[in-house]
Amino acid sequence: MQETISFTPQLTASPIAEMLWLVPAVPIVAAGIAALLKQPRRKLAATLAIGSMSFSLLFSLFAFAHVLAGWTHGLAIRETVNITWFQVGNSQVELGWVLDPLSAVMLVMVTFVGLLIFIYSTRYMEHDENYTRFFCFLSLFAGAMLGVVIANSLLLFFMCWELVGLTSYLLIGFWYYKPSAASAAKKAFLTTRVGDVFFLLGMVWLFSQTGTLLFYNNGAGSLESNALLLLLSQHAALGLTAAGAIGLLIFAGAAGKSGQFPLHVWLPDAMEGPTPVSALIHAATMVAAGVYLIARVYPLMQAGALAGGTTTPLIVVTWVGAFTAVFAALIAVAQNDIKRILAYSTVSQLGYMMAGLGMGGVAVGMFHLITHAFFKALLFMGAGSVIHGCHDEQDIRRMGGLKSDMPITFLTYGIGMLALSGFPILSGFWSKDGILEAAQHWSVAKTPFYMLVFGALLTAFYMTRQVAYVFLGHWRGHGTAHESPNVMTVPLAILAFFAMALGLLGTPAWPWFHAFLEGRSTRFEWHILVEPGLLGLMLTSTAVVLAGIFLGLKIYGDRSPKPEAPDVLEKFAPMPWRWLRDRLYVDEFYALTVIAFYTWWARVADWLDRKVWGGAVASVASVFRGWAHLNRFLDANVVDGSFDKGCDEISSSGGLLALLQTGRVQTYLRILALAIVVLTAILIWSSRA
Amino acid sequence: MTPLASYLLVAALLFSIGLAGALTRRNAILVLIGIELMLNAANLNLIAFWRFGPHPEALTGMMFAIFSIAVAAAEAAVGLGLVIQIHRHAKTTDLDAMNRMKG
Amino acid sequence: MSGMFFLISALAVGGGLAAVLLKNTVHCALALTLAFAGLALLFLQLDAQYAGFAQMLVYIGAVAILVVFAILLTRGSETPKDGVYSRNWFAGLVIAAAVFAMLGWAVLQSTSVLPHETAEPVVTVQQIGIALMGRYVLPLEIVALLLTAATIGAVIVAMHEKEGAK
Amino acid sequence: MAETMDQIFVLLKHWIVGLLPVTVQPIASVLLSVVAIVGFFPALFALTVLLERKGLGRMQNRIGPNRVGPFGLLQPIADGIKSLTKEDIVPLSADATVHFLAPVVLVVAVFLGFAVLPMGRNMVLVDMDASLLFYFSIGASTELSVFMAGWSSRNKYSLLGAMRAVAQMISYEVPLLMSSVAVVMMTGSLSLVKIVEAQNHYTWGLPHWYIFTPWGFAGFVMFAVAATAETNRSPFDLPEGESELVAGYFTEYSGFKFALFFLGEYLAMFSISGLGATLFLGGWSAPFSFMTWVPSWIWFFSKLMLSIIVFIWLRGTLPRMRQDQLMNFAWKFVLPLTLLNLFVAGLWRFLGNGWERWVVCSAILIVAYAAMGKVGMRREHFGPRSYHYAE
Repeated sequence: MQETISFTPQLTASPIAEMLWLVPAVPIVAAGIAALLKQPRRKLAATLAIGSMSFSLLFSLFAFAHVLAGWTHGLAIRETVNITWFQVGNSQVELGWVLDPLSAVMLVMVTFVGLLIFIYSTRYMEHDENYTRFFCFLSLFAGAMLGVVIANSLLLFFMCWELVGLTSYLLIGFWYYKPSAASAAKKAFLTTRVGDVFFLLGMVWLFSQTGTLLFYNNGAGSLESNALLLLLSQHAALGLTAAGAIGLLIFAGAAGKSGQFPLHVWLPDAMEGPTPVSALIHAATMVAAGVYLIARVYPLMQAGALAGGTTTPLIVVTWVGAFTAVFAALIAVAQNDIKRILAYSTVSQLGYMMAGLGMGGVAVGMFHLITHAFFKALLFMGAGSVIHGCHDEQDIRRMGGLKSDMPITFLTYGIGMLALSGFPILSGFWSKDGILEAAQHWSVAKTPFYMLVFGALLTAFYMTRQVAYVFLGHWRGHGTAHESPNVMTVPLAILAFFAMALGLLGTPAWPWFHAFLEGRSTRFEWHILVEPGLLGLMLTSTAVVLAGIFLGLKIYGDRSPKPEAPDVLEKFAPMPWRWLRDRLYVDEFYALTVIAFYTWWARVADWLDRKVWGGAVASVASVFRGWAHLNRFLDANVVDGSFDKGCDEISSSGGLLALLQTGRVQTYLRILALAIVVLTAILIWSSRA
Repeated sequence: MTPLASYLLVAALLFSIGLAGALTRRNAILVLIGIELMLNAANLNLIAFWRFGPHPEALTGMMFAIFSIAVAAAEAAVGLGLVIQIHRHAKTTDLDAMNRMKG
Repeated sequence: MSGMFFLISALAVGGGLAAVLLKNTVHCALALTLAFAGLALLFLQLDAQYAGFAQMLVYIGAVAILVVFAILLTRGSETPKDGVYSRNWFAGLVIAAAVFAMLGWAVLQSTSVLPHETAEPVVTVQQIGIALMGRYVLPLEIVALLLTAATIGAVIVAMHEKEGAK
Repeated sequence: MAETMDQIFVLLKHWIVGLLPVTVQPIASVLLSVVAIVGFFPALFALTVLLERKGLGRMQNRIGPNRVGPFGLLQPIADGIKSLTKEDIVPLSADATVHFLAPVVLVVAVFLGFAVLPMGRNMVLVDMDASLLFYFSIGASTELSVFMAGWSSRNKYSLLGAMRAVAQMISYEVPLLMSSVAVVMMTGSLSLVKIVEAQNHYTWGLPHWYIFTPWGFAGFVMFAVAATAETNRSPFDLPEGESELVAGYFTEYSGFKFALFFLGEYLAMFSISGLGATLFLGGWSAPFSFMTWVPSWIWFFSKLMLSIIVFIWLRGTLPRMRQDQLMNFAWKFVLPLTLLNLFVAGLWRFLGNGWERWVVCSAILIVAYAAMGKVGMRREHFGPRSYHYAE
């Protein structure tokens, strides 16, 4: 294929890289200001958020242009700015940010999609009285995400990562008065935490091994050859190298954030948040963060791989990704909530990205991430517009026939759906093809390839089903649907355009994107398209997609006007349908195992606290009480007044032993004075001796 | 001229008198008075040691005394303010009656 | 000269005793001022003019007045029915006596090693001022801060819950 | 000749002391001065009372006392005899000891104040290093006597009067101190003698009195205000505002004790005027260099009497303030200005000897005065006010 002369690396930081910190800083500052605003200052809050975001977008574009210029001049730009945060003993903790093709691309994507979503939400949220709070959270979230993107130190990465987690919690639970939303927020927070614990472990391990958390630091970074060699020399359990183990731990964190199989449960529930939030979190940013993390630490993941070979972490990544892709796609088939379907499709697409990373390398996964970001944002916002138009109806069985009512939404949504299901020459097609191709050539096993193909079929199917439910057939809801205002449709249109066009950056014929990320030069080579292998693959995937769409239309094309009518497949195969509808009982499984364990453990702890410790304390107290009683008895029997007083003192001092907290100032004073006496005595004696 | 010991004895006496007052009186204000007396006794000690010390020109003891006077003023202000507030709250300044956090 | 000392210390101690023993709270406060005055005189005896006057200014001028005000504001002047001494006055007395014994013993123990009379130090107010502005400027600042804080705190603590009643 | 006239009292004292055996001489000289003070100021007091009564009478279109002796000159003596021979009533419920001690403490304290005032060249009883501090620490104890008087006589008017008086004295003691601290800053000494000497120079025949500097003038004005309040003189005479509480804290006093209080008040007035003269008006130094031949004590006492006359004049002219107005005035106007004045004094010290410091300092003070007048003295502080009764 292309000749692979690697570019000369370029290390010194240019002014634009020096100022890169502004990109996350500005939204965060905007959030800080917005946090101080009073509720009625809606306009100002929105202006702040959008203004800051557009600034970031502008700046990111500059940075991107800078990197691009470098690339055209044959330079692999990787400019890092590192600062020592603090010193621990003789090892110092450093923070820093990096500007390289990866971060540049990601920056542009996040800021662009984010900006569109901001604009969109100005209208979508207009009736919410917590408008200002919403925008405060939004820009804080965006800032944190941008921080994740530019981070050049695993520590900074982790901080921003956690900040993202927090803000996602705040945003998902934005309508905290809805118990479902509140619990969903909690669920998201805790589930991601599970991953983060492993991530933290990996980070600490990495630090203990290499003594630095910087990714790139002119050869001293933890992702650069010396550190990697060091890590490879260390051996952990199970025949893993330290590098492998750390890679796995970090992947656990990534899995938590981007909802890979065991930890995916939070993502569908997160749909309780406002739709723009879903778009932002589940399309562009948060879930992408996990994938981005893997892409960022790819050298670590890949460490020790022979040429063309692969490593344990990558294999794990691949399998988990592939499994998630199919698994989530299956569930998505049987969902009825428009946003839930999208959520599960997101999960499965994330699976695709992971698999792509595992098998094809950074570029493949990242490319799918970017394209997916666009069309998934488009889909979510389209769904939002549908919900908006149907008076906050989310059940697709109560929609239908919106084709005529909201044409723009239908058009854009259709494009998004086609892109997602990988219809030829739309962006999704190319990115997914990249992954499939990589899977085809994967040396370890062929199974992932078939799984992914099956996933593609399912994707096409359930998306068609959804579209058929929502836009085709006749109106089954109440009231009448109406098209959304321009503020919401224009972003849709823009995204739709990118959903179509973006793929052209990464066609096998002209893999500009891959070249850009990996620092190679590239040029048009039409003949690649007609190479038998690739052509065959493309044809198969096209056939699969068409089959999926055809099936969908065949089954759901003419939906009966009754919303309550059972689903066609349900009639066909009730039992598995119910399984799928109940999301394969993962939640229930957790409820039975993990949560049950915790409740049990809590009960045990409570019991310990009550019986054992409480008993001990009670017994001690009773002993003292007995002592006090004894004193009282003595007291009663001694008649002499002054001696009586003395006994009174003894008993009260006995009581003082029992409960030192009399609350009487003078008691304390007395103890103090006694202490003085004793101390002075000791002092004098010691001085005499 | 009087020896240092006598000053120290007077200071000790005043200190214990103040302590006795703080320990035996019911009225919170009188407890405060006792504490003031104790502080003053301490000041007397400081001054005496400054006067009889090897380097009076260094002024250390005197400074200490002056600062402690200033601090004592602050302490008195806050203490009495508290007492007044307590009296407003609990309608008493009797320390024996004041042994609960809630009024 | 020594006679003078005994006179003054008698004044101070007597004042202190009265302040602790008297029944009427206001009398106690007045006796307290007496003790303060005695102490100030003792300071003067020790050639600590500045400290003595400061003592007078702060204690007699400010603290005593404060105490008196507090007494009047808390109606402390009328003696409670169940005696002016707290329940455990006996223990208090014993402990105080113990403290005195201990301190006195300590002093008498160490009479031999105590420094003897030195030449009367000539300390002008100017020197004190210079020291305050020089070596002791940080403590001075801190004390200033403390006083401010204490003033504000006292005002807030003693302020009426509801505004208005000036 | 001028020299002897100037030092006449000193010489007199030395001459008398010289007649005595050497052993008692130190005691004797002290005693002499004390006697002089204790003898002279009550006499002055008598004169002043007469002066006040006459002056007030004139201001109110009356003649004033004119029966006893020529022009009523013997009136004070008559008053004295009357108050001495009057029955001394002590209320039954009163706290006899304290009731008796109060006037004594007051008079003693006030007399002590004179000990440090330099009433002429070499005419100071004790020239100690911290005399100003001494003066104020003594002045502090007068408040206590006032309280004693008010509390001991078991009378709500007395108690209220005492409370008012003490509160007022404490609030105005702060500006009093602050405004004199400026002087101390400039002189670099707490000793009144040094302060006078520092002012006892002349350029172009004019003296270096502190009142002739911006900060000095402002300081003097505020000192005067504070002093008026400190001595409970009109317009700050609420504590004995007869229209509200019969005679304030000495309602229950009669006969000689009352006379003592009366005396104490006037003595306080004298001493504080003397202090003001010493701090700002150059003490015993002559107003013009060519008049230095006039004995220094004459200057001192003339300044003192001048300020007494001003006091009387104020009393005859101004209406009485209201308690809250009084307090607001103290804390929201006078105190901030005095603090600013300290700052200005520092500025003055460091701006060199050019004309700029005049401009700058006066500008700051005038602007501050105007601003404070606008802001601090707004109507809600001084206008009619709704009364909240004790709950």
